[in-house]
Amino acid sequence: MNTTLLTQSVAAQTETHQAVREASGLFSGTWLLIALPLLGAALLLLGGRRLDRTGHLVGCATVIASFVVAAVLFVAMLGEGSGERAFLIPLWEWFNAGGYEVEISLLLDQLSMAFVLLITGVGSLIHVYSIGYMEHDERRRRFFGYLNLFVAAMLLLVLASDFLVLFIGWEGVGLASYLLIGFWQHKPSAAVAAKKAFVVNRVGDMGMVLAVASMLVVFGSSSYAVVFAGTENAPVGWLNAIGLFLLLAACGKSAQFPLQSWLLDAMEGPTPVSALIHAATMVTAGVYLIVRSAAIFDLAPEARTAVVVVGAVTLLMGAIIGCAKDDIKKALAGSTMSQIGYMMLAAGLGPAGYAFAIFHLITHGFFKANLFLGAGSVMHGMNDEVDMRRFGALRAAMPVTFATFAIGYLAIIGIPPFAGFFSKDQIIEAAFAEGLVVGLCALLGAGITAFYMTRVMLMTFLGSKRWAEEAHPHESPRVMTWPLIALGALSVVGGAGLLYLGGGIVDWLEPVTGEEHHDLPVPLAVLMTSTLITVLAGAAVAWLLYGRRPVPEVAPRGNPLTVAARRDLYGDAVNEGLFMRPGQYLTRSLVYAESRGVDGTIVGAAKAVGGLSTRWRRWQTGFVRSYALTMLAGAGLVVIAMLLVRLP
Amino acid sequence: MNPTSYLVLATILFTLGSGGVLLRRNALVAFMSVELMLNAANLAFVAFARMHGALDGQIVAFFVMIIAAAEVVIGLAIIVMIFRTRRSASVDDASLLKL
Amino acid sequence: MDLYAPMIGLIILGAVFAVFSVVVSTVIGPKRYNRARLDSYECGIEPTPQPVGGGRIPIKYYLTAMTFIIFDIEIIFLYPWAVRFDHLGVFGFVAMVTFLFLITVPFVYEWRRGGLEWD
Amino acid sequence: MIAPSIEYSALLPMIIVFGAGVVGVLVEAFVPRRFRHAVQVILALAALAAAFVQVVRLGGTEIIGAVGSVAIDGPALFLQGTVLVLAFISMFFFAERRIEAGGNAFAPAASSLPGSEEERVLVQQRALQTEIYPLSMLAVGGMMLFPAANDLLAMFVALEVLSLPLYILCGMARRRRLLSQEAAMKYFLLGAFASGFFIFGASFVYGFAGSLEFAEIDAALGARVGQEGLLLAGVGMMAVGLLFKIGAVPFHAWTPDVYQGAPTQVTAFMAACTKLAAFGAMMRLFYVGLGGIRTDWQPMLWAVAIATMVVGIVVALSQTDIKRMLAYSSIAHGGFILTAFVAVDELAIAAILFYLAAYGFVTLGAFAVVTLVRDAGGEATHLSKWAGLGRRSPLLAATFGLFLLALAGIPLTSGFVGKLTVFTAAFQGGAMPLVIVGVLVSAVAAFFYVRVIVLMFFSDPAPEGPTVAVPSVWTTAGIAVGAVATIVLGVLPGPLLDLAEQAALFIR
Repeated sequence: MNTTLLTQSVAAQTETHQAVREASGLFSGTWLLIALPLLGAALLLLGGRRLDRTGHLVGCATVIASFVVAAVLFVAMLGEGSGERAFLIPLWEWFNAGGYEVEISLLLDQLSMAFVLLITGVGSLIHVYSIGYMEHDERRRRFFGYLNLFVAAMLLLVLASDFLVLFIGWEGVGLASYLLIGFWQHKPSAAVAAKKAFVVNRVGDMGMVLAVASMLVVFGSSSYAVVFAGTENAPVGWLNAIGLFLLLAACGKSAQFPLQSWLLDAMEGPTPVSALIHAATMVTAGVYLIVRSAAIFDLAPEARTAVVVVGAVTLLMGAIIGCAKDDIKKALAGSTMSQIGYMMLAAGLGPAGYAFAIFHLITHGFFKANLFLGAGSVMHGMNDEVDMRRFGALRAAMPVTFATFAIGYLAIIGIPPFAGFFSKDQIIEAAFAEGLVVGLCALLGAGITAFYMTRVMLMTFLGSKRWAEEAHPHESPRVMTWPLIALGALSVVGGAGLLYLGGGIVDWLEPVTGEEHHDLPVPLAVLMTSTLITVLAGAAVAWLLYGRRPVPEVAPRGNPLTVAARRDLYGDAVNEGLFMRPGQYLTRSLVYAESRGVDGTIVGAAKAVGGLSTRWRRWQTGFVRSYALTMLAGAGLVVIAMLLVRLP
Repeated sequence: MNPTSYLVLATILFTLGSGGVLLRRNALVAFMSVELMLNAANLAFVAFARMHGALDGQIVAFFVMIIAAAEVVIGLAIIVMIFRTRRSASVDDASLLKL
Repeated sequence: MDLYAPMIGLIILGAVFAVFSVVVSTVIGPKRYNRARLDSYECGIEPTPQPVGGGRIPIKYYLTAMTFIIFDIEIIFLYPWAVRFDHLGVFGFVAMVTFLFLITVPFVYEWRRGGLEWD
Repeated sequence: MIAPSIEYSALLPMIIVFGAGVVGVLVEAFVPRRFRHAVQVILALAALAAAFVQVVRLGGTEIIGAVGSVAIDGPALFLQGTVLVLAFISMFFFAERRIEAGGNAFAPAASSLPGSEEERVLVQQRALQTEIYPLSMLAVGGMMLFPAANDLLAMFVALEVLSLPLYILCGMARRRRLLSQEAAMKYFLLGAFASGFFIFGASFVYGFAGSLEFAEIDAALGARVGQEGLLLAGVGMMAVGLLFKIGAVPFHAWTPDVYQGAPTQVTAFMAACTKLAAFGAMMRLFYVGLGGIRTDWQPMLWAVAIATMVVGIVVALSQTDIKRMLAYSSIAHGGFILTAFVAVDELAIAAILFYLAAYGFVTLGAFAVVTLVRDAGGEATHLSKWAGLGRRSPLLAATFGLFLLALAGIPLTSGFVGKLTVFTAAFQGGAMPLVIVGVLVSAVAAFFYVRVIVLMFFSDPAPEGPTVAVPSVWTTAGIAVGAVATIVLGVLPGPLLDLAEQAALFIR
């Protein structure tokens, strides 16, 4: 470990935050967190068929072991003073080229600790659940291998101490997510969804690359220590640019407007994947990125405003989409977008909101994983049916699933004392402190959330039964219900516990994120009451529409808004209109690609490039003489270019 | 010595050569045109060597001739091989590789 | 610069001409070329049929040409060396012997492979 | 007149390799057919290994030898060593005999007519093509001389010495001989055309400077006023010859056709090593000889770099043949390297050296995998045939996936570190627009690399799909070395980067 990095980091942290110490003792074992699941992935993916029968146990064991390590580290961290909880664990120098040095080292502080616990904790539960869910899948070993790979990459993402190392994790989770969305490869829709997720994420990754490149220009390094220390003296224009690049990256990974379209399709993956990756952890990486980069956003007001706008737009958009979906997983996916919108909104509020963003992120991890696993349990009992119009009255058939789902439901719409109430309420308060419009957006979002979640609840578990006799709904095995119960319990106590226990999460994160108290324009009690009234109103409307009347088994045509929402508010159409030139050019290239029998589905921007590609390709005529002609013309151009430079 | 006229001649030869590569369909003739380009370079080298009063340009001319000879051997081998296979020495007939 | 302006102009002119003629010939020219156009012209009568594997000129002709090139290369370097033999001394002698050896290697190869058998 | 002297010690690596080529020709002449293959393989591998040992021994040497025409310095030795290692692995692929039952991947006699009685007899006799080894030795020698050439003449000679054997090697495929011969002819005609430009341009530069040596050309740059037109036109035409070898747009047209038509083993060798040698030569010419007029050639190379990256990637998108796709990808990678090339500083040299080495291993491995996926007609290179390969042969598909990820520049592969260093160098050299284009293009590129991965893992296998040949230890070892190098250079690139940085100084 070189000392310059340490001194720089010390200089960085003393102004606002805490000093980073080089880890010793227990903390130097932090690398185990990543190594364990990585080992599991290696064993499972390279081990071959020998592990087919025991593979799932290996997968679970490594993640649970990682959770145990995390818990030990957490306790050890509690033993340290409040301002001395950040540790740097150097591993090895990755490379050092031309004065640009990247070291693979881990940063364990309060923020990453919170994430590590969430990832390994919820991850363990979902691994256990998957044992039951994937029992009859012949490729179960590979599934657990991918899941372990994901956990390792996600841990690297949150433990990195350098944006470039974070980028490795960032790409790693993208890869794992891509493999898992397309896991059921026999479904063409799954392959298409996987590819779409990948392409949209590439757009986000480009933001990440540009952000890192800009950091290299401005700070000469991409390590947290140097970058955050240098923000004070950096030009605001650059900081805003970096902030916007980071926001682009976050939008891609966290499915925020305008890169939201992939998340709904991603539901093609197995349900535990939706729960772990597309609800609890990976999609929240964008929020992590923004909170982690607090030092940049604090000094980049325009970028922060953009974060708020993106968050507010997405939270409404996701909620509206959630209202119109009949597919239970897609309804929940819309809800995930919307809830992450809340987190982004909070993160965009600066020091006043960072802690609440993380708070909501964690509680959301609990209850959304709970809801998704519940949905998976329903599907498991209903022969993989996902259309809520074919559900109804499942309460009696699946009591445990119903009970836990109901807890998740109460948590997400924010009924006290469930977890969501505390975290969401904090964000709405902070939003009102920021401005009336933002606050109203957040409040409205809460109402719509109550509406669509009540709708899901009523259509699935209550009302009249709409499934065919041969469906035989049944409760899932214990290996699936126990994780549900655990997550349900966390959804009940998680909110209050995190907020009040031992100073709460706000104090815990304060050394990393800073703190800022806001003054509310209206008394707190008024705000809380109006939030609750909005939520109840939303739920009541849903009950009027879906609880009192029987639900038709075929979706009615609906009004224009419903139609639009069913089509994801035309997210794909907008993307296509923006990115590709409509008209014959496109059609021709598509028809051509299809007729060639090669997987011709090209998404978004690639379509325009594809058209260009087929046209340019025709230059390759196969005739030597025309090649010679291009060469001669090229030679002429080169010579002319050389001569022209001297002319002026 | 003023090399201008030699240079003009060399350039004419070079242009003829490169034009020949483009215009002639017969691989042998196209190949002869390439040799013409090399000879144009030789002429320029010798002319410049005279201008500078040095010998190294003339040595280059020797080497270029040798290399041209080696190129001829390789080129003839390839072209003869193709001719025997296809019964045609047209460069345009050899256009299976494309797109 | 002035000195070379005509030359560069000529290069450009040549390039333009080449491009022009290729483009124009593909645009307006008939596309009916066939093997007859590449065949030798024998006063309007059918060209004498060639044996399969042969050509207008027998392959042997090319082989002889290729063999000749070995000696061609040899003489090009022998001549200046002979002129300056006394000045180059032992170094030049060793170098030339090495060179001659290397030139002989392909010749030996051709001989062993039957390239010199005139059937 | 004093007799010239030759620094035999410093030139020993090249002498060994050229010597092996000459001995190889004699082996062809005198050793009975039965033993030829074994003798040639051993000779080639031994010569490459011995030459590599000599290169290592020479580490740190800085000599301008052979009367000023050859420079042995850091970049030259680095590139010579890399060429030797890559050629060593290529020989593994050349020596593979299990894939084609009873033969290697080359026509038993290149001169025999395809489909003729003669060919049939030779195949029945299980005659082995062994001329490839002396030919490739001569090509390797040329590739070693190319980046070390320190005057215009040596550079031209090296260019031809490396090209001529390659022209022949391209035409020697065992299967699809028409395509192979066509590739040879195209490569030959266009290559000769390009070298015509090179030597004509060299004559102009010589006319301007009055000397062939780079150092004296450099000295003449500022001294002679009023004749820059001659110089610049000459430099432009020399650039054509070099850019042709690199496969830069608009001199790239040969690349896909030749890469597709040539025997895949030769394609691997050529793609990895030629690019390396050509970039080495280009660096020496432009940095040592023409560094003084960099403002004149930089804008031209900017345009070429952008065109190369964009055209390479965009056209690669619609390719349906795996070899052509890799060919276009190699064009685009040439463009990525050019972005650092225009930066002209030590950092850029180190970045280019590293990138070339990293890219060489990936390319070798990727093409070697292509040789294993076969159907009745030989290699099954059409992309649709690769559908579902991941289910039939997971290990092979995963290895190919690794190479594709490296080409796409995904972190923890050598491709990522290479791209990062190259772009960083370009950035610091002030070529920000180039870097932005590069990053955008890389994003698009990832798409088509991943498209192949999707095809392999997420599509249903075609009913009459190809079989995966079980290779002998030769090919297996070669692919394994490629894969290991790809990962090691991605995770622990430090040592090689350090080496490249130490080597990044041209002697003048």
